Amino acid sequence: MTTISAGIDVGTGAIKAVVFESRGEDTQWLARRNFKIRQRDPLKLARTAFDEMLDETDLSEDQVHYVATTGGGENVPFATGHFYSMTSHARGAIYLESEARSVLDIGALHGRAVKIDGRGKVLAYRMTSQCASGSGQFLENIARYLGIAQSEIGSLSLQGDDPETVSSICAVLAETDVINMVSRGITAPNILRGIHLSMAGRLAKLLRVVKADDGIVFLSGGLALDEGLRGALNDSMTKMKLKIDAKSHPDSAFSGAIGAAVWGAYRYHKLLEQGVLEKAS
Amino acid sequence: MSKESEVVKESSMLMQKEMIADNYEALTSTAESGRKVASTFVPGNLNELIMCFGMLNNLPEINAIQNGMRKKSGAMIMDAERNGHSEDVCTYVKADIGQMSKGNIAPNGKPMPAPDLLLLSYTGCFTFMKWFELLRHEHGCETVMLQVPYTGDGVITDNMRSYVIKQLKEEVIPAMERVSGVKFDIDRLRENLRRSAEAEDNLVWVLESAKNVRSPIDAYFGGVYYIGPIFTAFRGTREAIDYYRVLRGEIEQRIEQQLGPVTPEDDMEEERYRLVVEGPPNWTSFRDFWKMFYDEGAVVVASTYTKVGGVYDQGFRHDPDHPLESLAEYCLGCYTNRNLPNRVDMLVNYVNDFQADGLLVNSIKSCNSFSAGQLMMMQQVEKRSGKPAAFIETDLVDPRYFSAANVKNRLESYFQMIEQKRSRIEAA
Amino acid sequence: MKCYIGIDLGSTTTKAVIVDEGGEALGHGITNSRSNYDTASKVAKMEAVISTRLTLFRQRLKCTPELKDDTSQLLTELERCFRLELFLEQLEELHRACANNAGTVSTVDDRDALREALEEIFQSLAQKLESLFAPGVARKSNFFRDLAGSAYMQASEEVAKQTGLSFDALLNVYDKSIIQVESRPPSANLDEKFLAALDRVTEETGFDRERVRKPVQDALKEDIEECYTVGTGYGRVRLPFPKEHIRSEILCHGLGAHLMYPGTRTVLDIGGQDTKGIQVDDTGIVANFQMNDRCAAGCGRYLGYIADEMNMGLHELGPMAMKSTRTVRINSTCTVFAGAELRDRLALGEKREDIIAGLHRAIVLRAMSIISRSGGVSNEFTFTGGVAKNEAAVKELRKLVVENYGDVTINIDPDSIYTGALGAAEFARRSGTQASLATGGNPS
Amino acid sequence: MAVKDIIERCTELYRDLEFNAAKRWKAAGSDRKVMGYMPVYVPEEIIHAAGMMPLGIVGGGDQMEVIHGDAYYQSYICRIPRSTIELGVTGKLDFLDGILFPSICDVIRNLSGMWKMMRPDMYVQYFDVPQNFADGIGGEYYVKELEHLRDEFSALAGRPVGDDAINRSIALYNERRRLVREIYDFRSEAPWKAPTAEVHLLMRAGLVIPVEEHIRMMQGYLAAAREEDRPVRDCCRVVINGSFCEQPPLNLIKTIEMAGCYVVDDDYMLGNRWLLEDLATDGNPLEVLADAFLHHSADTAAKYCPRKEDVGRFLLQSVKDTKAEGVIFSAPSFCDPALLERPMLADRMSEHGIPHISFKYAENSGQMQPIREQAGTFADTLKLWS
Ligand SMILES: Nc1ncnc2c1ncn2[C@@H]1O[C@H](COP(=O)(O)OP(=O)(O)O)[C@@H](O)[C@H]1O
Ligand SMILES: Nc1ncnc2c1ncn2[C@@H]1O[C@H](COP(=O)(O)OP(=O)(O)O)[C@@H](O)[C@H]1O
Ligand code: SF4
Ligand code: SF4
Ligand code: SF4
Repeated sequence: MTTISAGIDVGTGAIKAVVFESRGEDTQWLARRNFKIRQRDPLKLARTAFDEMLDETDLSEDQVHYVATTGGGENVPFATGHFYSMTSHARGAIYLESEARSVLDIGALHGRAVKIDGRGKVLAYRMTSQCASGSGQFLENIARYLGIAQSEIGSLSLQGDDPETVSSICAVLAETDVINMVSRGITAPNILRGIHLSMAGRLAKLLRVVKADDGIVFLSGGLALDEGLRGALNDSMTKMKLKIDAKSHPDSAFSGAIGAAVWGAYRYHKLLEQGVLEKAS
Repeated sequence: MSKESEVVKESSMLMQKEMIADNYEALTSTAESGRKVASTFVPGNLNELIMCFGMLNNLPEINAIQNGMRKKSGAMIMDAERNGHSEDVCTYVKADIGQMSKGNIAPNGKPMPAPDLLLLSYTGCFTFMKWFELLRHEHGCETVMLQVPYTGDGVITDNMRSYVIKQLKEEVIPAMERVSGVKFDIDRLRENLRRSAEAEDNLVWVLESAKNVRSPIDAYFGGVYYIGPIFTAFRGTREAIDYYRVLRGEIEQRIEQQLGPVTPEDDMEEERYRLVVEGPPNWTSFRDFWKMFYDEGAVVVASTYTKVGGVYDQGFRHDPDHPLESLAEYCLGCYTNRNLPNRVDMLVNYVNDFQADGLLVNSIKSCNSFSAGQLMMMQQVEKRSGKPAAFIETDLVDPRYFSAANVKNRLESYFQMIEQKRSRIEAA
Repeated sequence: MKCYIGIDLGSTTTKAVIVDEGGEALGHGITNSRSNYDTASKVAKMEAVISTRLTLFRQRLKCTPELKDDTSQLLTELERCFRLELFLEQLEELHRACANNAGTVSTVDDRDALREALEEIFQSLAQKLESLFAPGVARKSNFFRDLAGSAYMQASEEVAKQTGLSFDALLNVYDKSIIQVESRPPSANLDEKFLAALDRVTEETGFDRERVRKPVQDALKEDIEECYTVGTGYGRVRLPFPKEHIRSEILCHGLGAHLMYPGTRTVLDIGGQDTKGIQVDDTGIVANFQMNDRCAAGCGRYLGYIADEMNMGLHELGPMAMKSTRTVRINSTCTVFAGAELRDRLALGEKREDIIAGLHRAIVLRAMSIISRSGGVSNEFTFTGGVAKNEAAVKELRKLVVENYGDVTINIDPDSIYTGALGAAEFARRSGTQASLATGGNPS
Repeated sequence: MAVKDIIERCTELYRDLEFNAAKRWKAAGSDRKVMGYMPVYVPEEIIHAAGMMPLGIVGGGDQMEVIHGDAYYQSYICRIPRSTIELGVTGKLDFLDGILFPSICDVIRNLSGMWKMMRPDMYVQYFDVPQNFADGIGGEYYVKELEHLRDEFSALAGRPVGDDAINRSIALYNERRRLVREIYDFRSEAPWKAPTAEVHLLMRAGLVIPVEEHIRMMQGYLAAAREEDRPVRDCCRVVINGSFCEQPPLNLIKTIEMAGCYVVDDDYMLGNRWLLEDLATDGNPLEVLADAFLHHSADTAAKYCPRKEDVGRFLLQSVKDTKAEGVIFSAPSFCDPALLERPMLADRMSEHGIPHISFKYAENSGQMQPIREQAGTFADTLKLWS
């Protein structure tokens, strides 16, 4: 039978949503949305994303068997159930890259390293702490200050040949550090590369802590597509003697939403079997 | 500067260098010598007792300091953190554990033997207890605990003293006998204690020499070198006696020649500020840190860090006539085993007796034993001495927590503040 | 006339104060800090010179019997028009820079469409800015970056919607250009602009041009001789000054507060990324101080992040918080998480003004801790720094000071943001007059 | 009383930073005295026998705005001492007749000295406990320390505190310990019936009300909670470890349960169940207390473990007894004892194949999102894959 499930990932920076159709192992995308939150109410935005996808797929709400939320989406009123980010990113990673044995989710404010097995089971994980130093948000602010578009960050950073390290552990003070660097004539590529390296160092450390030591590390989240960060990560991992390979996928940003949708479909069947579908949450 | 003093200056330093090198040599050649190694901590370290059993004394704090000064500690700490040790705990512990996992190489480049005995002198610091539990957890060495009760009311009670002595007699000494195969000989201990006391006299003289206005020593940055032998594996040895005799001679000469303290660059030109410092130094940027002082003409005339491994300037001496009692008294009296009112008294007296311009607190992130309460101590000292105080925050061996710009900003502001105050007093 | 200058290069704003030989403040200037420290201090100095000139006009006008009564109106108008002149010039520069940079944007294929869009944006920008400088209009900020920036955002959002061009690309052009414009040193011919502004004033208001022109020209003729400059603030070590011209910001703030209110014993300064608690004695000498370090939680930038998150001007936050009826308790004041916290709370159904009020309280609580650490509050208490402009912060502070330290006099000067620069200027004056004494100069 | 009412009363006590219940108790008799103490354990029996009320102080929680406390503590020191200082500076503890600082870590140890300087007029006692567990060594030392305490309390009370009185108090505290054990057992059997937030509040209430009242309160709760019909949720079973001193905010405890974890054992408010078994009520009471402390007391990171193989034994036992599926190490930020111990305990758990995670908190943590996410992922994993 065909199961329709939706995954909605409510992040701090953006909302990602997908609708999936699955027939056993066979799954296919029906629709997707990625909305920056900016100044809007995330819950309303989630609804908008869901409605737009229903529109696009010509489905009605009750034709969707399971709406799974993830990220900060516990309070989404139309959800059937909720999976926590690392659970869904793990599954999403396996979906997009079956060889992945760990996931690095790099979002607007948090970084998370998750060690997984071939079935997408979470074995160990670690998050960055409460302090937002070296987050996606920080990078975004700096890029704006330097007058660099988000899509240019990566390629510029790769040109950095003499990276300048950011000394402050605080993201706010680091901003001043960066201004200081500009005043000393450090070039944008070197500044960006410095930031990337310091972020990468932190992220690689997370990977080491979860003892991710073989296979592929799948990059998910908004910064997964930043090739500068990817390069810096590979460098940092080599330096830390981590023999793993960082890979991302054009749909990396959606991996949380995908994972939630896949788990949603799975849970739907399980609950059907158990005959408890009514109280699915 | 005269040629002569240059030569003399170097002789105590060379002596010390040689002593340390010899000790590491002995530690790293136990495979050949068959000697046993006891690891223990600087506060409450029972070197005289360890020597009675022909054992070598290995101090993990000192190893961490060495690694800090060689800028190796950062990587070791990260290594330990990766293995699940928290960012929040003492970095000495993590540097030590990191050193182990990196092959446990001594500063002389040779592998350090696993200790035969962990002598857990639980004196003045909670972390000690878990530190050795962690080492035992990873290496499974024999461990013996010596609990030194905290002098919460500022006095050493009979119950405390007899508890320590009892542990020495019934647990520590038997464990040492077992590990070393040597029978305990109290006369040997008395002999060692006699030597300790002799060296201690000269150490106290050296530290007090800073009472001279135009102090011949820096009692913090220089002080950490002066306390080296007596706080580590040399208390109770012949070498320590010789070292302190030579050191005293050198300083007598400096006083005569009206010289200021030795610094890494040159003798200090002018003594502009006299400070008392509370708290351990930072080791990863020790030189840069020191430079911030001598560049501005600031001399530290007294410090509490030079009392962590034993407080001698208040009259205590190791006493060959009461060997175990005096070991107990020694442990109970270490600086961080004293209650806060007592620590404040010491600081106020230092500010007054050494004619200091004020108190500087270097608060160490790692060390709750030192740091918890320092802000209040500072307020009390300010109030009681009438001298201004300043507060900086660094860490022992974690380079991530030494922010040079920050520390410099504060020190500069502090010195300018003292200066301004002074000009005002002069004007009045 | 002999002038002494203090420059406070802060993390968010750069301030300059000019004092005369007697220590009287003649003028002050402010600009946003930027990566080019040299330019930042030049601009701040220029602003201070402008304000000094205005002071001089005031003096002249007061002596011109027929204009005496109109002095303040005239000065307000003159300043307004003068600023407009400056802004239009900068806008022109920005326009040029944007046009140039349009060619370098990699994310847009149709460069011509981009250029066209820019033309449209700048047209509406010029109008908007001119209307912002119309008589009697309150502005969000006086910094070109802020005013042009928010107008540009608005205009480009609309243009993006109409043309289908990417908003991010337009934003990017602006980001690239503003940093170039900001790094250029200010143009030198202030006199010309004053005269042009004067023309505009007389045109718009009907003052007799000839009669006004004379005192203005007289004032412009007065030579402002820069005798000694002292730098302070976060960026002081990078100022192109010799060491003896640099003072710690703690001392400058202490002295500055003392000069403003000689009875001051405790000073609180909340700046962009630091908060300082300072105790001074009866001569303005610092007796004790504390400041935050390593973590910028609860400093001025925090409000900046919140304002950005809400798409509001900094000066609008205070009034919004004042509307609160119930304070929400906020425990984390990490600046970077501020936005997330705000969103979290909104999602929980709390009201905006209540949350904002809670955020203000959180900042002030942190400041109270720092003061407490420096030795508490003694009478009199002076609050300085950019955040002192925020009424909600001031209200919370007053409340907490009274609750914790009883009835003390609380001083807040509208110009308190210049406290550090004022202290620096006084240091400059002391050094300068001493130096001239030493070299046999005549200090009168 | 219904569960709701009891919990409401507990919540009120929990929020009351003025300690009105203790003040009321004190006001009811002119010779009544209140003796404050810091976590984790003090021999309350001796205090009680001296006619005093022991008052447990666990900081200011997330309700208190700390203004002066930060003037006493650097940012890298845990929260509880600074909010306790705040309580002191703002006069909220002025009604105490004395305060005990038990040996648990250097922070509380040093706080004893700070208190001495801050309140030279108050009875302030640092209370050291043995880390040597031999009767003839640590035991002897401890009995003498207890004697010292008893003599001091006698002096304070103005009358000798006799063995009989202490024995009577021991009997009363035996009753309390029995009830505490019963509540924990009840929760472990039916965690949906006794949410951890409730159990926590109930245990916390015991710190600030007379023991007799606490006993009645717990009896009432047990009776009412057994009757209560609450839905069973799809949750996994976890043991919490590391929270024996500074307590997490109530929201954090709720967050853990909401994220899908039933807490079936924890070390919150460990003082209430420090001594594990009933104590003899007919012996030399100080020796009985010492014996219980040395040989039958709960385990925390603040204790020395003489044998390597015994590290973590207590926690393992608890996991086994409560049939827990995993362990959450949840420690206060900057808490030396808990954080230094954690790697050893974590290794033990791994050796026995017990899944575990860890995070840190502060008593005033505001952001629950990271906690929710970590506990939630843990629960997801246990649920999806078991
Ligand atoms: N192409 C890109 N290159 C670099 N960074 C990007 C890109 N796209 C998005 N980002 C960054 O990703 C972050 C959002 O990531 P996301 O995983 O959606 O975060 P969250 O889940 O926390 O909302 C933003 O900070 C944004 O700056
Ligand atoms: N008009 C205003 N209303 C409210 N707050 C303001 C206003 N102007 C500036 N601020 C606050 O003041 C801060 C800058 O203060 P300032 O003392 O100039 O800092 P710094 O010296 O570090 O540059 C800003 O971050 C902002 O929060
Ligand atoms: S250091 Fe910076 S990023 Fe970290 S908590 Fe403080 S303000 Fe936030
Ligand atoms: S906590 Fe302090 S005393 Fe203890 S080991 Fe660390 S540095 Fe030494
Ligand atoms: S929380 Fe931990 S470090 Fe803090 S006082 Fe309690 S036991 Fe000590």
